[in-house]
Amino acid sequence: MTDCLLSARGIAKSFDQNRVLHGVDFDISAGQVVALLGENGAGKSTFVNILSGALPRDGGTIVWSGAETVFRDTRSALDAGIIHIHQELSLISSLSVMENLFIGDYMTGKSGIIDRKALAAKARELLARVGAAHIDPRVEAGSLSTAEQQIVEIAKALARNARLLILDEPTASLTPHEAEALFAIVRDLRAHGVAIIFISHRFDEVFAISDRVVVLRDGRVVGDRPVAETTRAGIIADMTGRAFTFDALDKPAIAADAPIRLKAEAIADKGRVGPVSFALREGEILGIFGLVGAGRTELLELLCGIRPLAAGTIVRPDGIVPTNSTEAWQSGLALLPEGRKTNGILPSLSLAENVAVAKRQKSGGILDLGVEKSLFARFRDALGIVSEGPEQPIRRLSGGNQQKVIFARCLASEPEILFLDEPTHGVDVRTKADIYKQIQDLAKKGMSVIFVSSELPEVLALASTVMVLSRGRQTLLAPNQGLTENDVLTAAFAQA
Amino acid sequence: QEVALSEGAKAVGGAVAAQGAAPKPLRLAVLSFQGSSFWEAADKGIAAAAEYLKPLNTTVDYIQLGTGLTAEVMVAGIDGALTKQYDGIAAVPIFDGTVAKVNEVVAEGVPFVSFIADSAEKSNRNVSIGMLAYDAGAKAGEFIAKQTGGKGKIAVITGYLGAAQHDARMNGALDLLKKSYPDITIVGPFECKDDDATAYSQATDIMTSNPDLSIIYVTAGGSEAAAKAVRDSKATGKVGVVGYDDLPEKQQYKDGGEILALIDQAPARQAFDSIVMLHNMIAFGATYPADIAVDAPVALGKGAKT
Amino acid sequence: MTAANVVRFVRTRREATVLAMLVLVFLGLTFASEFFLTGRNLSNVARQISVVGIVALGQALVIIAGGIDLSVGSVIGLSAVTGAIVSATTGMPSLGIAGAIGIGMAIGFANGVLITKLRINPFITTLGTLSIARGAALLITNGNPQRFDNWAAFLGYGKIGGLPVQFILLVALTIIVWLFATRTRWGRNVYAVGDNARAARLAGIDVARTRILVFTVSGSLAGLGGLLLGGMLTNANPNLGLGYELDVIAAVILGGVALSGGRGSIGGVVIGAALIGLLRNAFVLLNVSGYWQTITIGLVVILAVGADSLNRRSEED
Amino acid sequence: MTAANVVRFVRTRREATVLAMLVLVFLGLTFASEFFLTGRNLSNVARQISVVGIVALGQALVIIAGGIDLSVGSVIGLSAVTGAIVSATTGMPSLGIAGAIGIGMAIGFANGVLITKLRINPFITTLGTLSIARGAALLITNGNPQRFDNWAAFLGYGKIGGLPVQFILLVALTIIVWLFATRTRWGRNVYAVGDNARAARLAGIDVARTRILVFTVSGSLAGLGGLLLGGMLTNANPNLGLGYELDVIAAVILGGVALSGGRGSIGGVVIGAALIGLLRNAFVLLNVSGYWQTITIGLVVILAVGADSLNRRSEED
Ligand SMILES: Nc1ncnc2c1ncn2[C@@H]1O[C@H](COP(=O)(O)OP(=O)(O)OP(=O)(O)O)[C@@H](O)[C@H]1O
Ligand SMILES: Nc1ncnc2c1ncn2[C@@H]1O[C@H](COP(=O)(O)OP(=O)(O)OP(=O)(O)O)[C@@H](O)[C@H]1O
Ligand SMILES: [Mg+2]
Ligand SMILES: [Mg+2]
Repeated sequence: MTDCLLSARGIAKSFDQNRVLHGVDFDISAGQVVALLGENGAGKSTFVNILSGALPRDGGTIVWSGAETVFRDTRSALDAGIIHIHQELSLISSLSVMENLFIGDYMTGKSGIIDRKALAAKARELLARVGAAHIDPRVEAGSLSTAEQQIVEIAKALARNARLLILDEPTASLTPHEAEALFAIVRDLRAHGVAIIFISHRFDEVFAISDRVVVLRDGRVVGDRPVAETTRAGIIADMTGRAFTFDALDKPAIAADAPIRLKAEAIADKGRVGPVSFALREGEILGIFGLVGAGRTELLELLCGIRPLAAGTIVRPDGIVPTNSTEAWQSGLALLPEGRKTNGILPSLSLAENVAVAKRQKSGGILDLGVEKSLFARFRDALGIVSEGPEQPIRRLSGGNQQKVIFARCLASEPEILFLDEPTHGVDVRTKADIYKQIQDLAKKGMSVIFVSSELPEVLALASTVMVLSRGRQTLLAPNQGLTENDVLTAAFAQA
Repeated sequence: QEVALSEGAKAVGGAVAAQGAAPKPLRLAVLSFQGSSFWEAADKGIAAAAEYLKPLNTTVDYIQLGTGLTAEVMVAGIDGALTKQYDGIAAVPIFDGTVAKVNEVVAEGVPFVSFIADSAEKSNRNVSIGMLAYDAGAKAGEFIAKQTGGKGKIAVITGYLGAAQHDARMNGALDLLKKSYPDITIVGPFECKDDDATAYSQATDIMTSNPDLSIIYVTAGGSEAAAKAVRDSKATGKVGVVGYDDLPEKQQYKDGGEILALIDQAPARQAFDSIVMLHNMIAFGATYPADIAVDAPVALGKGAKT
Repeated sequence: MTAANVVRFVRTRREATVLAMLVLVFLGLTFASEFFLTGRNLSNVARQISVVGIVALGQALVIIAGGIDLSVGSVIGLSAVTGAIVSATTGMPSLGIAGAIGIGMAIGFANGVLITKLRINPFITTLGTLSIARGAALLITNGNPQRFDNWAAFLGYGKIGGLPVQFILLVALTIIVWLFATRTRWGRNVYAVGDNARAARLAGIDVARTRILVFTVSGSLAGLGGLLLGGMLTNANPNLGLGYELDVIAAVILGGVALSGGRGSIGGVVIGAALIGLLRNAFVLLNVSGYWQTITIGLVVILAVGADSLNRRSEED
Repeated sequence: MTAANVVRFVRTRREATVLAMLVLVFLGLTFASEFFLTGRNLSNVARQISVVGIVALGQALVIIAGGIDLSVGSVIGLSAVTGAIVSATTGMPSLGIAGAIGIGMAIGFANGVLITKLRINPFITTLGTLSIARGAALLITNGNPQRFDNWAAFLGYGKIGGLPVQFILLVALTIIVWLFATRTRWGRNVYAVGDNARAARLAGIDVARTRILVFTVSGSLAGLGGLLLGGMLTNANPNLGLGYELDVIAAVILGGVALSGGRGSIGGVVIGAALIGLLRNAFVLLNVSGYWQTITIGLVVILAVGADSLNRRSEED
């Protein structure tokens, strides 16, 4: 390929003894969107990190614009026009939005002095281009919502005159609506000749915007085809190494006389969420849908006692209503929080620790570390956690595998009610299926589940009851029988 | 027959002469601190003693304890000296916390001489040479009373509150003034932690808030800084500084009239004498009084009333 | 500013609580001591806060960048004696100034290199250089103070138009450092590095250089601080600046800089230094007993930062 | 252990580099001084490292939990005088022991409460209590050292079977704290809290209580340290422990505890304390000049931590 913008050959990478990439070959031309797919831990993030100079490579060559190049650091890659939006958002929260947009040089030119007016004007222009004119460029980036931050990241790429844009799971925390806005920008960039590498676990998106699909498995390229020649099943087979069908999930009906585990009566916090009312029965799976920012996380926090209740009552059969997270776990609740990196993992602790930590709060005395290790082993097998062993610090795992460990933490405490906030965030298809299956099995055994998701198909596939929040108000609560995507979306956009 | 004092010995003001060469080789340990010109002066005395005794079959090892003046450091140093089986030890056991250790030394039959500053609580040391801090304070008090005619206002800047030596000097003066000169008003004490810059600021502020001040009494480090403050406030002749240790850096303020008097400890001479005494005690069984009070010579500045 | 604006300012800016406290102490002193509001005393106070203030400016940059510099106190001592010795031996006071600031700069640079290249934690690195610099100052002087009374010392004790030169330097440096921190590329990078070093690196910021820069600035300003203190006393004592690091860090944190990095304003730092200086002045003017001075300083530090935290409790973890 | 295992250990455990250094210094001293390897000297060294070691155990927990406790030095002083005064006035040495440890515990608890409830940064809180505790120690004694020579003081200077009681306490406490840190729920929670407080809270850990606990332990152990130091000297001086916080923190970091929290081993801390103690002993045995002592300590601290960092450079940010 002579018209290649970037051509990588034989890229290899190991972390200590762990070989993560085994000679990856990859090409991309200007104006092309290439989807990079693979299971959790396949090496997608590692590979693109090497392309953008964020990680050094152990072997292989990269030809950029016709010349062999080594990007020693992100700076040189950025200067060449390679913009990488990382899997974990990377805005500097204490700097203003406009400073983030032009981070590093702040349009200072030679003088080195920042012209704040000019900076703000240019920032407004960029934000308008990505359809986010409502964001004030002078506010701190940390005060923006996740979705807004994601948009600022995209605007940042525009500011740099990207030639190659790498998007590592950009839609994982976006609702379909917001994702669509993002795709519009991506298409526009493609039309302007920008090459785009797109990593996602959502097939619809892949088919919607990419030209080519490259599949990684265990650090090797196992498929590289134009999107027209691929099928969903084919990609999944490439990714997992076997044919794989996504079983339709049967949703067990909840008996009307099943005991009530938790009842919320017009609960609300200080102004952002509520009133919300529902009753959760044994074995019920309540799926909560809503746009990002609808207040779903807050609702879970209210229910778990992490956020003070301003109005309404929560009733549980044993009468225990937790007022903090410790009491919540002790009283049989388990929470998988949103934001794996900031709220979920204990980064330098071992996998076994990360699993055992919550269960431990119920016990005391001298711990048996052997038991904790075998606890981890059990979930490693059940959830297919790819790791070097129970002693490995969790920060060394790929994002999806980290998510599985946190899921294991919840299950290990054997909760009565399981609260899951975006449980499949950044999780590959097979694992998703594993997690769905686990949830269903547990529900059949009588566990009740409340989960928040921004993926509508997921909500409809898994929930026995669906709740929709719109701007903190409950706009739908119905059994998941005959509900259509349209019904749910209508409720989500309702101006309650 | 006494061995004549060497030039070096005379230079540090040494007064005790050796009674001859030791019949068998002797090893003496000296423990002292570092970190200021005061200790530097003591070092000179130790070096002079080492040089003087070398031909007399006595080796003097100087164990430097560094800049952290604490009881634990001194105790650890003495422990080290015991471990190394010296025949005698001379040290500056300034803190009460050293008493038990010094008693242990003596109980083991190792002669112990203290110089410059002994602990306030008396230990069983064989000889203590030094100026009694409390008495020196009283002497300073007398001098202050004389300068002010027994009335007026004086301020006190001390080194570390809780440091025995500093407190003793402070109280020696204050007790006397309070008892015998009720017309004298006392301001402070202020703690400067031996920091010149702090002493300077405190002296400045004291003069600001006490226009009728006549003396600043500095019990430890910082007397030259206080003198500089007097000079900078153009209060020379009106406010005088009384402090300790006649060190070279203070000369200009003695000449300038800001420093009225410095009570000197002659650290070099004390160090020298104590080591030679130790030599005489061990080699020849010489005996000395348990307490040898070194007279505290007062070095007067130009502005002092005589 | 309307009243609402004032309330908003107090609630959102960390330095506001300390500013309020400063005003309170100021007013309190005005009533409590007739000598407080005299030109002479105010000029003294201005001088007394200058060195801590100047050194705190550099420390603030270091802390904003996510580090800490414990070596500043020792650098003050080493720079003072170096300045004195260099000007005495060469007979050129200007070289003395260069020497004092230069040695501070060198130590700051060394701190930065050790921290970024050898990846040693800033706390431990500067704890190490704290020891080394103090030892070196004592070693080259043998513990003896060095006479320092040429024109270079004028910076320390001189006055221009009634204002201490030290204070004029503090004001000028505050403006310069403030401009640097808010209006220059390097300055903004300091915040970025302190807030999220990884993200800063991924955004193409040279994290190592930024860190080396702030440590070098901190060392240089500590060097200047040593020069000023030595000059003020016309006598450079190797023990100068002993324990200053804690005062300086307290001033920085009182001024609203977050120890976790990424946040803080330069103006606040000077307010913090001023509060500490004013308290020290108050102790002498009001003849507060020595023991209570120590206790009061501790209480004020906790109170000021505590009041600020309570004020904005909703935030974070 | 095979050679490969040894290499692996050295490469993965932070404390290994310092242990290697300790062994080197030990061997070096054995050759350099005939007096080093005598029972008497080793017993002295054992005693000299005990107080720093014991206080460092508590400090290690605090730092692992993501905090820092600067007040320990002052707590040593306050506890020592409290112990002495209480046993003197009540005539009951056992009450003196309780008083010394109790006051340390109380200050530690106060630190914890201020930090968690008022959300004041640990650095600034304990900087405040550092001042307050020292002031209080001076105030209650009026600056005077207190005689302390009843049987309670035996803990400080006594020996059992040739071993200093202090050292026996150090060993016992090390084992207890190690068990606590590795084998109990609260101990493991300390690591989790220091690693990621938000995640720990969401996982059901009572973060505030965990933090209060570690500060209370640190205060109590500093209280015990004061008792031992006062007992050893049979004299409790209100200035005891001045500046110990830096030695203690250095020992903890030398021992491989990460200042950023979440990581570190208890055994390493004792190794760190032992290295510092051994160096001090070497200075006395080898007649090292006073100024070089200061420089050497600084160099060793940087070297030990630096060698360790170089050893494992690949990791992080
Ligand atoms: N810093 C690191 N240190 C050690 N191992 C690492 C590190 N980063 C990634 N790995 C390992 O490399 C492998 C590939 O990780 P990578 O993040 O590239 O996966 P991914 O394909 O992006 O997965 P996901 O879809 O979950 O994001 C994983 O097994 C992971 O454990
Ligand atoms: N600490 C906060 N201060 C101010 N506004 C906040 C804060 N936390 C959340 N919000 C706002 O409250 C709303 C709901 O928050 P949140 O984003 O947690 O909802 P959500 O439905 O859980 O969405 P997501 O899918 O992002 O989790 C949003 O508008 C958000 O910007
Ligand atoms: Mg990834
Ligand atoms: Mg949410």
